[in-house]
Amino acid sequence: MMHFNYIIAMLLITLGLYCLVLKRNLIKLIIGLAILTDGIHMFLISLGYRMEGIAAIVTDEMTSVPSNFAARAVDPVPQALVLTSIVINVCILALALSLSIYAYRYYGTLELEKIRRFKE
Amino acid sequence: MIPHAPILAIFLPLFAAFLMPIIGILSRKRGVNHAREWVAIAAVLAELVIVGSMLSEVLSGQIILYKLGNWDPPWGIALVIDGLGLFAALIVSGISALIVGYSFVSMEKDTGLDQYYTLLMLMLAGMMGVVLTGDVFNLYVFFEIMSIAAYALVAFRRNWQSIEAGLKYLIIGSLGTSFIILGVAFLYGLAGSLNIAHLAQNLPFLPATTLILPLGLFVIGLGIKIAMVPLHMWMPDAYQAAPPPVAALFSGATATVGLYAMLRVVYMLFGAFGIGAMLAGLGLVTMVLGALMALVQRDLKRLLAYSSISQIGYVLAGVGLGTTLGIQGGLFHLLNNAIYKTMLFMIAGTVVYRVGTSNMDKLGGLWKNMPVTGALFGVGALAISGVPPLNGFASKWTIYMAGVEAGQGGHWPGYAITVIALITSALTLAYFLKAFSNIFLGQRPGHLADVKESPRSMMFPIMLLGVLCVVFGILPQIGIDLVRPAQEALMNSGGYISAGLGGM
Amino acid sequence: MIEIIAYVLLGIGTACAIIGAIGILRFPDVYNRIHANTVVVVGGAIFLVLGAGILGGISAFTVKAVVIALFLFLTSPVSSHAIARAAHKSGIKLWPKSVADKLEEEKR
Amino acid sequence: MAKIQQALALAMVLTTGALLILAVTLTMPAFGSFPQRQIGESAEDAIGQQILENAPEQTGAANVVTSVVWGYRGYDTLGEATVLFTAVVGVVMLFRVARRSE
Amino acid sequence: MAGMSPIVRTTARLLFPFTFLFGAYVVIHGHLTPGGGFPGGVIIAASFVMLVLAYGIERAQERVGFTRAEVLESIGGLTIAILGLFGLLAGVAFLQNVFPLGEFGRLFSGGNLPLLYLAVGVKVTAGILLIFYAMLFGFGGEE
Amino acid sequence: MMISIILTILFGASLLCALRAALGPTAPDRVVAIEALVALMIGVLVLLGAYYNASIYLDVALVYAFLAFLGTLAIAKYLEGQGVET
Amino acid sequence: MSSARLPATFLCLWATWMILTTSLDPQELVVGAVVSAFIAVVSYEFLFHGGMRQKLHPKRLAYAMAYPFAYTWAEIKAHAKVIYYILHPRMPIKPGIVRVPTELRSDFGITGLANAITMTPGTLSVDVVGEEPSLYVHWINVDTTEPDQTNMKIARPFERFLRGIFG
Repeated sequence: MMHFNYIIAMLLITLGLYCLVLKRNLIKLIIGLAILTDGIHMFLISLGYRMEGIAAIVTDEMTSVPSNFAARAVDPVPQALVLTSIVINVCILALALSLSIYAYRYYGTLELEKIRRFKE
Repeated sequence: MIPHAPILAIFLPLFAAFLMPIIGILSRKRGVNHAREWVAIAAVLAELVIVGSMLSEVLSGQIILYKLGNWDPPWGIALVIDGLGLFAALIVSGISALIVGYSFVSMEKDTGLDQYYTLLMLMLAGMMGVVLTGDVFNLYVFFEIMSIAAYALVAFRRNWQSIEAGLKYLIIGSLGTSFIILGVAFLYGLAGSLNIAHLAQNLPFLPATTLILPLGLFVIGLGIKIAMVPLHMWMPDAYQAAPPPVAALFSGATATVGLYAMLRVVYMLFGAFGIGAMLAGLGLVTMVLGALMALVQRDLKRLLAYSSISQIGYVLAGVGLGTTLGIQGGLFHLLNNAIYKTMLFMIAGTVVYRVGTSNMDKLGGLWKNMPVTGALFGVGALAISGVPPLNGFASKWTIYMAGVEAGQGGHWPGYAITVIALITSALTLAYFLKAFSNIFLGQRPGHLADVKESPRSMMFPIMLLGVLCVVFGILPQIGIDLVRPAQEALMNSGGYISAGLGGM
Repeated sequence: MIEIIAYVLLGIGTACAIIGAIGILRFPDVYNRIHANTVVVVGGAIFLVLGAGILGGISAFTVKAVVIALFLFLTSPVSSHAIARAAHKSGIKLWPKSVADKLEEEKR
Repeated sequence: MAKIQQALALAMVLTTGALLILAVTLTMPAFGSFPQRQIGESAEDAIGQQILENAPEQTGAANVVTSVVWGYRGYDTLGEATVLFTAVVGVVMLFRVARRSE
Repeated sequence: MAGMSPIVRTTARLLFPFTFLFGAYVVIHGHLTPGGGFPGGVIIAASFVMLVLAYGIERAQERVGFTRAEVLESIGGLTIAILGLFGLLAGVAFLQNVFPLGEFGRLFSGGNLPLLYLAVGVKVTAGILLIFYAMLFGFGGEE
Repeated sequence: MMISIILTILFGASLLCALRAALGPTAPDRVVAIEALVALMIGVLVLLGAYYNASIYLDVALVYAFLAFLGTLAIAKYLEGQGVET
Repeated sequence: MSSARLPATFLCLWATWMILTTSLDPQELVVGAVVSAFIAVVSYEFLFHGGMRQKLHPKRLAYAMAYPFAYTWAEIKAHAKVIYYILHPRMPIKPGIVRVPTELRSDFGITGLANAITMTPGTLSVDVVGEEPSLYVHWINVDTTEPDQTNMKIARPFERFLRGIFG
């Protein structure tokens, strides 16, 4: 049970991969991508958890005892990484959705079978 | 060295990119023509100067460490520039300079040039960032900048081909970058650090089995980016659909950057695991399959794309051998590949610019119209097939020798590499002869009678590259001298670690 | 004293939340489910927020909790209305046992 | 044919998932053991722990995540902003003709 | 673009200044509370999106048009870059903090962090709006 | 103690909502269920804030509420069948 | 009196800022003032329509004070009713959409009424029809479909106050 979070994250990643490999609809593909990266983010952020940890923000009631804060707070580095990664993911999704709007305009469908190149 | 050169090399194109939309809007308002082109050219030339200024220090064996925000390395991000990084940076900045010059005329018929140059600058910034950084996550971020710019540039022309190719590239490519960040996450979980030098110092203490998965993730992710064979599906479409200068940039610079990242990660971080054999095997498969696929193509750009895949196989095979000679040969081939592949794509671009198609069935007899272009194409084709007085021969010969050397050292697969590489060379010659005869010789269709020679400003970068081909072919020692610091840097991970951690 | 009030509010909120959730599950069509949703939001969430807000005494925390409650109070009916209108416009029929549909009749 | 391909793909996905889960359960440090990593350094030397202890004095920000985002790893975040810029330019590029009609 | 029912319109009108303010609050307090430039920028952009949804695109474009958003985005990026350059100008490393740190826990603390977040906020607002506008025009079709 | 009991009950309620979101025959059904889920989650966030005595959780709840509202509006607009046209 | 709208918006926003920051630190106040001024300039025509003077009429304030109590009472009754329907095993509901005419005319008035109707469980405003405004309300237990009667049963508790407040 010690790895519960990690396992869930990996299941999410697998689900995303499943969507990405087996689904034949453009939007579903993009959703799969989103799920995949969400799993990665969850994995990354749970790497920095500390038992009984608190958020890594010094609030008013804690400024008097900063040493206590450092001993209780969770790892801030993965959180920063996840922030960056989320933005990157959003950007990719925006671009992907714009491209699929175009694809829809050309083909009138989002099914990959109808779009020639994806058949290969 | 110019002070702060490492960060300026990344910052300059970034600044130019941020400035570009404003320049576009202003010049439209004022009616100034070509303002963005000149800004882009200025930025790229300054970039070249900055990168060149670091050359002397690195050639003398130093490793430059630049601490961003002045945080000490394992905490903050540091730029670490060793021979390998600078080698890749030189290729990237040189190719980009030529590409920007080439785009001046080649893209003039298109709309949306503001965005085009912005994306070009961003892509350059991303590539420089990947090449110079000393931090795994930072590598990922700049890889993303490069990739997103690439996705957008592939779809630049917005016909159905490029939209589809862009989508395909986007989905497969972002799957690849997802693998990379998953690998980064695993590394962080295992070693608690993101600095490449720090990681390289700590990872050998871990049991080897725990590192197999991160290594696999990195190899798959970066393999998608450099189009290793089981993962190459996106590449021909993307290269075919992209505007010609962009395709040239991809084949020259982006592939180099991907290979750089591969070498950096695999050799620096996981160097202890004898991963070379796997790389060499993948390289062989890539090489042969790429060449075979190229044989049956009817489209010049597609043919060039498959040939790109095949050339990357050479580099992987050479580097995978792991000996001094092999790495030298591989890196030299990387340089040569950047030179002649960019050149060939540029020539394909001029043909498309003048004729309007790159389908080889509809071309023919262009030798009478564009003899200079034809001659240059001949030079490039011969160079890529490894015909003696040209640069392709020099690097391929080094790889063959490395294979033979490894074979004599008791590793029989060394001979196999040599033999297969030789066969692939023959295949390469075959399909380039076919392409040459299809395009420049034979019957000329009637509507091609009044095709003119390529414009001079497009011709200039091609000629420059052609001259480089000949120079490196006749005097291979220059190339080897250029490559040696990179090879030494790659094999000397101890120096990298101590320099990357600030001389600890 | 204030703790007791807080716990009473929390209790009401929890009860409303679970009952509303049951309602969302049980009711037969969209429009009726929105009624249950209102129970969840107004009776459940707002009471929970207010109760939690005064759990540790009146402080800055309470003020912010009141802001959240106010925000929920303002936006929740609007989104309910928007969804109901959209459902009706997109042609989702009422439960067959419904008594009247004046909107449909007068549209004709 | 398509059936076989699909089954193959499914098997690939499942294998990958199983591998990932196996690797995670076997090699990762247990969930919630933050300052401790696999490598033999002491827990106090972990980068996250060091940042937690020093960030408030060094950057002056109460939110330690912020001091990581713009302080220690500010360059990353510059890259992130650039990524957003890239995506926006890409999207604007895609819809450029539609824009011209405005 | 057609709007929605009067109820939605009125509520959107009422909420818009407050959500804008809340976004600004999130941006400015990025170094004290969770949030920061990106979430705050997204909230501000979302308040504009709310206007677009309720009223149609014209009402939002009166405030921030396409070109203005483009310029704002560039300005945001340039501000970050120039703030990074301050470090170089002061003779130290890129992106290094050269401003006084201020009193811990108050608003003016953290040196250049709030300024950077402000720039990111402007940039993200403009960027998300641009993406949204571009996609809307994309749905409208090309003429 | 009380808080953990309340959280358990809320968890049950959110499971019911999730069930409806999964079952829901039409799109508005799902939207409604998810709206209720969001409201419950806001309650949970505020409760957690009270538990940790940290008012920073409330900002998160507010952002969440706003974005959920916006999402509902967008879906409603889409469902009205007019699409998003300029 | 449209010139008063800008300062009024500014004050509203500044008060909100103070509530959000929950501190009276002068730095916060100054930055809050700047930000609220900026937002007020951007968006003042959204918040208030019409003049300010009659908005503060004492009669309206009195109605505004009394409204929450009446509202809460209606809310409690409605909750009890809907909870009864939910928990009843056979669910004795008679849902339907009825038309509810209203005498309110202003935007805010109609919005307030519709929101109040929606917020009381058991009734849900589905649509609003323009001139001579009337709401279409989904009612969980339809007693009558006559417009006068429905107005009596659904809208009357709120309408009186809202007319007092918004006119």
